[in-house]
Amino acid sequence: MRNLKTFIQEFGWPRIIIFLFLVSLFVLAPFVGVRLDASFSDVLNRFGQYAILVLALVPMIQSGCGLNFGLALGIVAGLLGATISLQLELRGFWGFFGAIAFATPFSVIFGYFYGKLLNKVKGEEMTIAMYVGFSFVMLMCIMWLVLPFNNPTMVWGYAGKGLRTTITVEGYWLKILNEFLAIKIGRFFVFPTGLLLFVGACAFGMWVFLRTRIGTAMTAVGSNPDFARASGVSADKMRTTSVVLSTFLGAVGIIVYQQSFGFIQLYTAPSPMVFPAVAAILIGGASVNKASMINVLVGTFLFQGLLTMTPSVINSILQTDMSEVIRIIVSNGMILYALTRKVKVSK
Amino acid sequence: MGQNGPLLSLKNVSKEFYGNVVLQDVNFDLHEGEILGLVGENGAGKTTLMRILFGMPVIAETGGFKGSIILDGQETHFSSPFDALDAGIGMVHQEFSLIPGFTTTENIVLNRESMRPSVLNDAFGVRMSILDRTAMKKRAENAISKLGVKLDADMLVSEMPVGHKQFTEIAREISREKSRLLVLDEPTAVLTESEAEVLLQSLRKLAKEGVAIIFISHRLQEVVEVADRIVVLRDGLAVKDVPASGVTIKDIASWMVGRSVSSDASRRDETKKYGEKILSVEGLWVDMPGETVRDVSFEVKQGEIFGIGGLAGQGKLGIPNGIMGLYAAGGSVRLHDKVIELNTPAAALKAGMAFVSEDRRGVGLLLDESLDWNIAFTAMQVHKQYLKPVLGGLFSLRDEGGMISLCKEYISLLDIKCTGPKQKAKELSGGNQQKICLAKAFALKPEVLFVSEPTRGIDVGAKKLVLDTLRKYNKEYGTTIVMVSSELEELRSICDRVAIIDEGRIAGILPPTADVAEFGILMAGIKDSSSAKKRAPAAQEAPNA
Amino acid sequence: MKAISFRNRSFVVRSILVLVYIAVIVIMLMTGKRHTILIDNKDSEDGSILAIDGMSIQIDNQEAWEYYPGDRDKAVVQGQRHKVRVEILADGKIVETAFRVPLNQDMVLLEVPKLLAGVEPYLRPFTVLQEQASAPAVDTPQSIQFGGDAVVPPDGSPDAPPAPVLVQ
Amino acid sequence: MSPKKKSAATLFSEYAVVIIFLVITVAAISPSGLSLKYIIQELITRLGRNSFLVIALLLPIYSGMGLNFAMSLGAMAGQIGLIFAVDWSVAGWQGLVFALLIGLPIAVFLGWICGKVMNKAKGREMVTGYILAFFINGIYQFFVLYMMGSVIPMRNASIILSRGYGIRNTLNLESVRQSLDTIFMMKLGGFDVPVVTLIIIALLCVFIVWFKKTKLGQDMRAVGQDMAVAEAAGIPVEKTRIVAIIISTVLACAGQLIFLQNMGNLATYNAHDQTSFFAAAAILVGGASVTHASIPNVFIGVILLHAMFIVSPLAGQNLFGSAMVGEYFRQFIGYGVIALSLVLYAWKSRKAIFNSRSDLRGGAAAKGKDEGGQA
Repeated sequence: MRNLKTFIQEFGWPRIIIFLFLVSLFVLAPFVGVRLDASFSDVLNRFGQYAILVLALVPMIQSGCGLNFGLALGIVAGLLGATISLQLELRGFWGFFGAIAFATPFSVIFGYFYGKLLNKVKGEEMTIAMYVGFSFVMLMCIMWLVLPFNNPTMVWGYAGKGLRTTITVEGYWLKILNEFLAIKIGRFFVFPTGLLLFVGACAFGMWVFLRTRIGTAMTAVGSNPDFARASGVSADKMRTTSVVLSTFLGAVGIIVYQQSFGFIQLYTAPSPMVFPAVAAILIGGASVNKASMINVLVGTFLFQGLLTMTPSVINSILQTDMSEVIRIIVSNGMILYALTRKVKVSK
Repeated sequence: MGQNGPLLSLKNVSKEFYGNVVLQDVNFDLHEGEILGLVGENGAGKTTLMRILFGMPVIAETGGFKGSIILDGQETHFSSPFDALDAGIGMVHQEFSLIPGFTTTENIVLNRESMRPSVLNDAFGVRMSILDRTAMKKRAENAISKLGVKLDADMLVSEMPVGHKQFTEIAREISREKSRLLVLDEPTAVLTESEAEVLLQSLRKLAKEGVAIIFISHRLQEVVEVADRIVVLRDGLAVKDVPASGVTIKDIASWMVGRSVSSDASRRDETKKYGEKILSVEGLWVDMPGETVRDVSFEVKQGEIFGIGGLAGQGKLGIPNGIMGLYAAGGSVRLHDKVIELNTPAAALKAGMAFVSEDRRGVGLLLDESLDWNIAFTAMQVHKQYLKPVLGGLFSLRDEGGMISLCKEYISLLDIKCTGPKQKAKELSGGNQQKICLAKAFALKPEVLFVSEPTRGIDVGAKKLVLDTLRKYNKEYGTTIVMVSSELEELRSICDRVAIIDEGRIAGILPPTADVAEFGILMAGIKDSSSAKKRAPAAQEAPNA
Repeated sequence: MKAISFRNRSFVVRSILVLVYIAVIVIMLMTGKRHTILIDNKDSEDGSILAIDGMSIQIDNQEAWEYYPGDRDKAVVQGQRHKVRVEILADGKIVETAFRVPLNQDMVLLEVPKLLAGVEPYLRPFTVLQEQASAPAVDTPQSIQFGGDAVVPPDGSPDAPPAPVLVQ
Repeated sequence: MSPKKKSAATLFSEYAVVIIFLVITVAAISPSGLSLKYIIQELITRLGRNSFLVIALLLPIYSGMGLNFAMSLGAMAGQIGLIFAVDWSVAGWQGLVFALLIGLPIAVFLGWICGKVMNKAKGREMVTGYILAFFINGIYQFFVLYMMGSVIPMRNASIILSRGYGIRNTLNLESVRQSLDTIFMMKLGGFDVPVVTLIIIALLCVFIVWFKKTKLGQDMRAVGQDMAVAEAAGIPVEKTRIVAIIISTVLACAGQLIFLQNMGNLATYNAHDQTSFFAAAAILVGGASVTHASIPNVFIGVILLHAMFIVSPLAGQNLFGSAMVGEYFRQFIGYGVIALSLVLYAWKSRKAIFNSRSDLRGGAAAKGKDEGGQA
């Protein structure tokens, strides 16, 4: 009984409630005429879409910068990469990896200055990160209108200038990862092997990075900055590296999301992408200064599972579309739960 | 108030924290209008005594105290500082507890402001009443006049010189209705001589008006000047309780530190030879909060154990922290005549210096990580050890195996009681945690090892083991050790030379066998009574043995 | 009288405040409640009372309107007590009466011919059956926080949707 | 900063935000092609519409809780009151008072919850407030979109969604539209000035000034400056902070009603999203910081921010050929000003700590080079 109590203590009540809620949804699904295999394949697909965006939060949490509410910077870098790749009309794998290649310089530059800024303002980092992110997204909105893109599928019909709000990736690198070695079982179930392989590779890459010298130093800066300083590690350099890494992964994450979702969403789209990612990693069990791969994978699966199941199951039970309300309450509730936990610095 | 019985008397008060006794049946009385000077080394139990008197929650949390406190003849039990305040006991701490943005008046009457009921009182409670600023100012001014100092009642505390802040805080304590007993904990620590002089004047004025005062200070000549009676605490015992007249500073100093020199100091072998000069420090200043180092110069020879002692807050802890670059520092530090760049911990570590911090849990350890991590981390970061290159050296991964074997090696070497290399650091006892910090430093194979308060807060058994390990490393591997400690006995038992720091400077360097009173005098920052102005000159390095 | 101790004096004051609070809500409801008065100038069902040929009716101090047989118009009023002033164009006879509209009755029918003929129930509650107002299809409210992937946008509509008007 | 004379640099950094805004707004006036008269008239109406909401931010800043991004809780309470007022078709200014009195207890309750949550997240109140606003928004949406009409009987079917329950996305507030402004709309020098609204705002300012003189006001300032010292002096810190948040939420409730009656329609599910953002941007543009704010900051802020918001879309239209650029530009400036002033504040407070220690540095030897070491 004791370790059950510590397990609950450790895992936290809200996470258990969400987990049981999701399991009950899966159990209820067949009774309410919701195809289990279709929804499961949908959950897997959305898991693949979001996993890398959630993974992008890990470096900054580990290095003690807290939850990266400024992930929008990374997402914008990814959008830049994707639009350039479309402008050059790169197709297939060239298109996808070209987008990542173009996004890399932007994400490193954005991440570097963003990191320097965060080092200057220790304390209230999260609020500042959020508003730097939002204002940068708005600045980019102007850029989308002004930058010289002219691929017809991207620009407005009549004006011939300025990008559309949503650009289809059809014909370029739509579902390039999903289809790669995809396994189809029956009419509904598609196992997006390529996508999950890519996600697995990124997660493994992060796991390995955390084992390297710099990765270890970064974790030390997160759990006890004074200890790291006393061992000759420059806390500011580590934090900046973690921010650059987080921004880069944000860029990769959005590109992976777009190839599976099918649309590049510009203008104010990046801002609302940040909260689901933060909620997911917290549901996975991460705290404000410690996050592991399990937190990312479990959290993303739980959160996305919730988002796919609630509309179909709840709607057919209550005949109303409660999913938007449930999503807001669950994810914000989770973030609130994490923010109000005393940061248990074991003294 | 004229009755002649003592205002306050402590009857065999004693207290122990987790087994080690901090106070042993302390008895003393205090009459109205009497100033009692309370002196004693760090860790002698002064602060704990004041915490008991003031009813701080930490006392109740750690098992309460034995004996009784009698105020005005009846026994009292204060469950919180607010009870003590109501009973008329005021306390002034060393670090100010003032609101920077408030004026002197507002601080003095903080949370006891005089108010006029407002129309909303009935509806929304008493806190809606309007402040009566004129009455507040009047109360503040008469408290200030009671102190006999000139303070501008409307000046913001943030723009006040340090001395005024101290007076504001004292004025706040004595402005309480029936304030009868005032406790001052190291009030002159931050004051200049002139300000201290004015403070002592006002304390005498207060005493004449019937307020009893307990004056805690390590500046012995101030205690002698102002106190009517002096109580000396040593290792929790009230060893002396004498009227102040006719007592000299030298007596107090020797009572303070006068323990019989413990036996194991004598076995120090005299034949120890030292190599040439390895470390030299010139004009070092370090800005470490509470431990400011103003101007320190010393040299340490190869293979020597150099001790640094002195009272808390004088700057001894600042020296190692400054040299290792953890706090902003300046001046010159040379190892083998090679200049070490300050303010970058990496430079000091790479040059071959290691540091076991006094803040074990805060700086010394990664409490949430396993032991092998803790020990190998610094070596990994500084000397790139315990890493195995991957993909032809493109990047390197942690060599888990190497780290575990290193950890096992030190577990046996330092006999660390734990379940294995993978146990979390926070689960170990204080003594074992200290050994992990030592192991972390030894893993760097340093030429010069700085050790700060190695035996603070650990049980006696572990203390002996830690000291023996240091001796063994010094003898077998010839590591030069610079040990900073507030335990004078420890320094004298292990070090070859002991420097005493006072007011951020070296007051003097003595051989361990020097007479205890000499140490006491240096620690108390005694200026030889004739020329009170100049600080004790930095005594030349006394020839050893 | 023993000085009421502070505690129960504030209790008394607080309970008065609560009563005043509720009283104000009721007063606001009474004075602010909006009703619609349908003014009719039709023959009564059994034909006993005929519509008046040409009259001007003024409710409270709103504008007066002329009514001819078969007319029906409405006046929106606030509060319970109202007065109506009828002036018959033919012979200039003026009839003025006051009437009360029940609080929870949103709409009442005032049959002026019955009023003039002095037949009592000239004021009848009138419940309009609310035909389902063709409310726009419910698009799930797009909170700026989760706009992201909740709704799949139509494929690149040519004209740019207006940017979310953040500032009115 | 002990030296009384402030060097140009510190002066600039203190009012950086105000100066930048002034420059941008003045520069944008001419390209926008708007007449000065139109701009001033627009400013007067917006002053009446928004200042009440911005003043609601003052108390939490005094109590050291930073910008109260959770004030949209108060806005939601006000909106619920307004929905009931429209449902019972209580019109005119009585409708507003009715809505306020219905919304008040809800605002007090939500304010209490917000205070409790913020006390658990000391040091990061602002981001917690922001997330709490979204969380309560979820509950508000559940309450208004699902409970009203089904569980809670609604009389007026015209505001209910076609499916029978839940309030429609936009409500026409025709019954209470401009009811406060038009009680006494005075024509002053060619501009119509909503006198009653401005009087109410003036009364609120008097209340704030009076409130700072009360014991509770003094406790709040003490808690804002140094929580530990306030606690040691016996001030109930937690309770004081909760009261500050409750008052702020209640004022936000009333402010939202004034805002909505001026607008004339209610975006049921989105109106409150932006309230805290605009109020925070306004007070920061007025030169306030996270720990220091005064009434002049409020009015300077409202005028400057809204002047920029009026001219920039048209300026964007004329300069870049698309109103969208102007639109995005003003949102960029809105978010940018909050980010910039937070960064400046955090950077200045670190520098202040650094300077206050600098006299300890240098020691007896020559003035050591100022190292960036652990301050």
